[in-house]
Amino acid sequence: MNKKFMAILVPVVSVLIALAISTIIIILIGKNPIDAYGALIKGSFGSKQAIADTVIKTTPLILTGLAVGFGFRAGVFNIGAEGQMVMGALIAATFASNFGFLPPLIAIPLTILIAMSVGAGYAAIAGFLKAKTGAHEVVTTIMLNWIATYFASYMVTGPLKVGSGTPKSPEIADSAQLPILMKVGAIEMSAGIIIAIIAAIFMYILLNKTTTGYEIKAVGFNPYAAEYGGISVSKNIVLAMAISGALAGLAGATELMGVHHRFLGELSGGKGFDGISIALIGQNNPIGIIFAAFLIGALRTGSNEMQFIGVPKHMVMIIQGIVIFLVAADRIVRTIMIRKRVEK
Amino acid sequence: MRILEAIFLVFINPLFYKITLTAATPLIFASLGGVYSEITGVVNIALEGIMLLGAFTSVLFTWLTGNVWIGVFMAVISGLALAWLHAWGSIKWAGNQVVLGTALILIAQGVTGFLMEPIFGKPGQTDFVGKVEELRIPGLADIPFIGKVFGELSPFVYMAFAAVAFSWWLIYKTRLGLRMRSVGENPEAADTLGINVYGIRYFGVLMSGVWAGLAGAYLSVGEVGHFRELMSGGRGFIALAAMILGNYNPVGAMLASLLFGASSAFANQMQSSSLIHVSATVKPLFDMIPFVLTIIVVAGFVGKSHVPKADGVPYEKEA
Amino acid sequence: MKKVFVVLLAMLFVVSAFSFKAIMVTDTGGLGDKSFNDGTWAGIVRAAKELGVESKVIQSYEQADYISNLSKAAEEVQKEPDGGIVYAVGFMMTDALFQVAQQYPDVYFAGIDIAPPTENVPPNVVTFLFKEQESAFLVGYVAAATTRVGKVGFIGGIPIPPVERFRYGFETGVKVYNDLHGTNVTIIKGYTNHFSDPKKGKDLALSQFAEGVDIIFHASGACGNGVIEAAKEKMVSLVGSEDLSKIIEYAFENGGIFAMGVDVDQDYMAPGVVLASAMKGVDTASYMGVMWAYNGEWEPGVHVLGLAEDGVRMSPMKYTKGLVSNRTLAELEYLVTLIKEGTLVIPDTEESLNSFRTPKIEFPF
Amino acid sequence: MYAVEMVNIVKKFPGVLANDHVTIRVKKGEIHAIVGENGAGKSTLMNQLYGLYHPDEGEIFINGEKVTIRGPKDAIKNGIGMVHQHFMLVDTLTVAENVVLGSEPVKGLNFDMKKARQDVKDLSEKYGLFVDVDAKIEDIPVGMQQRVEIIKTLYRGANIIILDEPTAVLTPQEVEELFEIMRKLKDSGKTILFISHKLHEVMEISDRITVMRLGKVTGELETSKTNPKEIARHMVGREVVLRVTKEPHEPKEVVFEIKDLVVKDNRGLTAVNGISFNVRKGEIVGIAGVAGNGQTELVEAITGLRKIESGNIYFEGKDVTGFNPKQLRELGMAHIPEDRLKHGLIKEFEAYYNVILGQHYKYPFSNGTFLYHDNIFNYTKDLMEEFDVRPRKIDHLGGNFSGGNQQKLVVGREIKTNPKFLVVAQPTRGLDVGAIEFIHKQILKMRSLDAGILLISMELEEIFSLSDRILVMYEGEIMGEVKPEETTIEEVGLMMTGHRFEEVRRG
Repeated sequence: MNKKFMAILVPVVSVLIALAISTIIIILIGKNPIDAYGALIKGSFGSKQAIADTVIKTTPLILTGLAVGFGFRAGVFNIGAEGQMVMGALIAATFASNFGFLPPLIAIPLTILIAMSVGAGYAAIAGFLKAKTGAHEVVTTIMLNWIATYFASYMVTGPLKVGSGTPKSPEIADSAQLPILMKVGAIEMSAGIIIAIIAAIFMYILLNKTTTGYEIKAVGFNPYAAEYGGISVSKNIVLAMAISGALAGLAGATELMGVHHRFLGELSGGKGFDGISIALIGQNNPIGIIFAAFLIGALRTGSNEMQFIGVPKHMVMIIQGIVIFLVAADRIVRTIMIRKRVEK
Repeated sequence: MRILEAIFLVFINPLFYKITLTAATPLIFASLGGVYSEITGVVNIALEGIMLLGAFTSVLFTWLTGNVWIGVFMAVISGLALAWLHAWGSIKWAGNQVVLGTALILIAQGVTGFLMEPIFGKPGQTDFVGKVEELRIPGLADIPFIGKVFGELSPFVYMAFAAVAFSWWLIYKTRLGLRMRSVGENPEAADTLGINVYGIRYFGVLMSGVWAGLAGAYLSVGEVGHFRELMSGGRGFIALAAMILGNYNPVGAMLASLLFGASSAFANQMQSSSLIHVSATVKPLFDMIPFVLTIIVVAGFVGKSHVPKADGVPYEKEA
Repeated sequence: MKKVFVVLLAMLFVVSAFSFKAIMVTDTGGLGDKSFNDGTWAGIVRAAKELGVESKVIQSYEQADYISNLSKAAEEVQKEPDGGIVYAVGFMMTDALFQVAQQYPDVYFAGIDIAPPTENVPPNVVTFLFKEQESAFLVGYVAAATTRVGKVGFIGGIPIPPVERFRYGFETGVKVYNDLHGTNVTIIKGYTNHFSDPKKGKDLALSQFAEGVDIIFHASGACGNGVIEAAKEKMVSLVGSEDLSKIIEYAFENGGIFAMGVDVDQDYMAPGVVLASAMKGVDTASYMGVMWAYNGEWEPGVHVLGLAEDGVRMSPMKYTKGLVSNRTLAELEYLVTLIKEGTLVIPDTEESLNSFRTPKIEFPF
Repeated sequence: MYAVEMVNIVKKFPGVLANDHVTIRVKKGEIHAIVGENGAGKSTLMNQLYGLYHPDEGEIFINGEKVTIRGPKDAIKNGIGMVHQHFMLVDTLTVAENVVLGSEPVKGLNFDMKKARQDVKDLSEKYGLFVDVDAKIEDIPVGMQQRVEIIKTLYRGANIIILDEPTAVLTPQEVEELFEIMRKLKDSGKTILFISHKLHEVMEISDRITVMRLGKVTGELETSKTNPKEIARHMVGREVVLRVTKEPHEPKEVVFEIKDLVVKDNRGLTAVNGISFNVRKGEIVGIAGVAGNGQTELVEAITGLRKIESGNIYFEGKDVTGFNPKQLRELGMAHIPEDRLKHGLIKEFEAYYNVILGQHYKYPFSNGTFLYHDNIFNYTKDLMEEFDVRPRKIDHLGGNFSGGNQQKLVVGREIKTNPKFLVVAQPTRGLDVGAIEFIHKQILKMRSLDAGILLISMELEEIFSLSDRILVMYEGEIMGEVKPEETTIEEVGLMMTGHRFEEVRRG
């Protein structure tokens, strides 16, 4: 069967299998699966509001997916997108609350730039340690995640805290907020999605059309051959981590500038980890990542509607887990499909 | 100077050592699980999920039967079940092991959260269901200092150290251990000698389920006697780090876990010190100590560890 | 089978007969926190049952869900001919609540633990805040009166406002006791940085016990279960038995190791070991909100519930009352009156805590 | 009575018919050679005998009895042992552990290390196979690793021993030792299957020969009744020139020089110990030596891949010590690496990305930021044409080419940069005769274009037929310099085992 066709088919069939399994679970808890999936679809695409919501959820997932996927292409496993996202958004929020004097044309790019640089720098720590001392990036990025979480928690309950309510940073200046594309009720869909798509295109061009991408891929595939070819392995590991971190930082920026407009205690909500599965469902391909993020985003959005008919929020985690499992062990799906074909 | 005094007081306090032990125990179990899986060549980042499921099942069965040890046993069984899924996906179907691991974490989080309401009738957390009694060793408790540390400890702590000793023996002194190590380094070579590569890898992964399941049981019925959603709190990932830091060796993993336990006990103790006066909002920063310390150790003192050569690479026969 | 069907049909009919809905949106902590989410839900369910209306809950997965879930709930309520009420639970939802409420002026909104960010609250919104400091003041006073070592501990989750208000109250309670009785009870404070890791709470509690405290008050969600467990472990080890009467007997003679609970009456979690709990009547508030909305007795604005409003209180100390002297109990009762009267104001910010001076209090006995 | 009979074996791989009704009969107690070019299907056949692959058709008889070999376990049970071309050893385990792995002695629950060591010692003494039982595999030389492999088969009681290209990594003296061992094994009644493509070795050691070509048996010969020419004809299907002819060519000025070079290996031990030599334009300097005597480290140091401890490197008189690979390439150095899959090629890259490695940042392949894909594609097409790379698909992945074509890609890439100085390491390892011929011609062409060439090879024949001067390396030092026409294989062989030129000449 056609390779590209399979690459698309496997995730689709995986989703179908996952839905089949969750159907059984839904029946077991005494709910009607048709109602449940009806709610799921209604909740994710059923109205303008639902669509806006899905897009809002998809945006940061595309970016963390790109971040992790980019790392994979370069042979580094960036589990730290979570921390990079938090740090990027946190520092950007600190600056952007004072950007009132700047016009949007400057304030927006500047805020994005800060978040991306901070994300890049934070990731580069792990890249640098890997390149210089061989410290495993999985270990260092996990540690950096915790450090970021605690640091952020400290910042919003301490130095940055405003008001007596939620631990939160001051609101960023209006001029640093992303323009709103669509407003349905209280739901504001910002231009973040455009940024995310631009980032995907950027990643595609970087990886496929530039010498930097060439070098990063070479290092990822075969560091020995890369070094032999005059490509600095340590420089490219740091660079790859930094770019990956910049994308994660950008995810923080879109959340900050397009959704919350300030830094809140638990801003990332595990999106950095979601990035891992999204990158892999999307086969580390920028286009694939957009679709994978959209899939997860829609599932998440729809799951809230599912709660109305009594299916708990955990259902969507189970569905997501099964989908990822099947995409990872894609041969299960392939084998099932080949058997089906043979039977026919 | 006050800080130095406070640090000094921490180190001469026997309870600091006791807390170190109890904080390290789940990490020892879980990192041991990592060792078993990874020396046979299967990356297992699902430890976090296995722990969580183990914590859940042990509480569930303790609640159902009233016997904590049945709970602990069932935690092991549930650990085996989840680990089997990992083995099945990564060994039989040659799936991407890291992704399978993240999938299983999600599934474990989803399933435990999902089942709370139908089983216990309320979401989020259970009531106290019972706990493994602490072990009192007569006489030991009377010895100064030592008695304060070891006089009264959860049997899990001793089990953890026994597990390390057992694992060291198994991995370095038995035929099975030799085969495990060979399969993780060069599965093809092992295969040509008639060793069942898949079988050994299944064993390694399943054992990681046993240990991580115990780690989970310790967290719930071993320590606090109830289950709370997401109560594993990222310890599976820390255990992963401890395993790498400990160079994929049971003893090394134990030492790394102890280092981690000590630094978090230290962080707690410093937070609680009456000698240090800081405002309440600064206190969260103390919790960064273990993580910063780990990075320094990983980068500065350990550097490259010997990763089993075939770790993470599915083994596939060519024909 | 047929019968069941008929009953089901009847239920369906009954449900649809009342076209009023109460929908609650949780924060990411979700149900099962034994705190504001659970409390709110309990109150809503109670009210819904009494009124025979439908109640629903949406649990939020992440922060970005707040606005959309509240909107969803509002849309759902809007469909009902008789309307309904949407609950936003937890201070994290502050911004989301006010954004959404503006969009749906014909839907009632209620916020729990939410302080309005601006002065003017829209007419369709009520929010409930609690004077956590008042109940914490009482447990602090009890702690200071009960400690035998002159050292007590406080363990918070993440230093968010409700947690901090508990701490202010606790510290004030100890301070007032010291000033009135010339004692010098000190407080060790720590945070778990978490609300859902009981083991972490236990470790931190053990650290505080290692520093020599004998009573710890926690305001740390599920981490607190670990705090209580740590105290229980220590106490049982001292007493040599889990038996309540033995614990009380021992404690009466020698003192012991105690924990103090939060939000709900946690005394039952380790009878004899949990000295008292600083309770917060979230359920009362949510019950009230539904009733107002249903009966059209809506009172928009902020409602701060303290001792006087029965919004907070100290647990009745079902198991441990015998450990506190009658005099102390009498003092507490008197202090409660002073607080209710407004004569004694418990600080609710760091600044007011620092500038707090114990007023002259003459016990009438 | 045949020890092994494989009758009408058919083995298909996706797109390849690896064994096409192959029949082979091996007598008990003989040394039976299986010869053929790379890709002829020799290893595939033997892997089926050892149970690593399963035949699609055909039958196997051991000592006259029909057997089904489902896996190595069955093979071992049937008394078959195999020494693979790529050693199947676990680097981190000791020699003794490697030998007993899979059939370990136990004492109670414990693995009986003591008995394992003793057993291995006994076997090693019995057959004259010297090994250090307690050394880790990663610390011992290749020759010893091979002996470990042979002991492994003996430990399992093998009567039929398959040796897959065993001499590829050995010195002439070691080859002699191996042959000695093989004769000893034969004398003790073992049957040996010996895979090789080196005809003089086959002539020397075997009793009978089966020749294979393109998956089929093309000849069954008695060694005593045949000659290398006949075997070669069966192998290649045409007459072959066994040696390339080298035109005389006058070398010019020195292009490359090293002085007192000291380099350490990965474990921090000195691998290159104070070597000095130079290479002139239009000259091929060959470095002979047994694998693991510092050649790898020397090449890596010269090409900028490894840190230099002390000493200097000069390129056209300029001190280039400590330059990185990129800087050296800029000066006009090219490098055909010894391990094409590790250094030379990126398996996951398409052919067109592989052929620009090292120049990817330069015009015409890019402007430093963006790649010019049209230029890259055209260049690749030309290169594939010029160097006869098959299949001629520029978007074929590097890993999907056959070994010979991979090497052609690498050689083509390096030669097309028009280097002034070319480092060539093991250029023909694992290639078939046709490819070897082609690559040798290319190297000689570079020489005629006045490039200086440093050739490192373990194949003495290659060194002799290509080099203008030969340096012999042993334990990180140069044992001596000779001219190919003024020396013999034996002389060089002696130097390869640690005898200095002066000693050798003194006799």
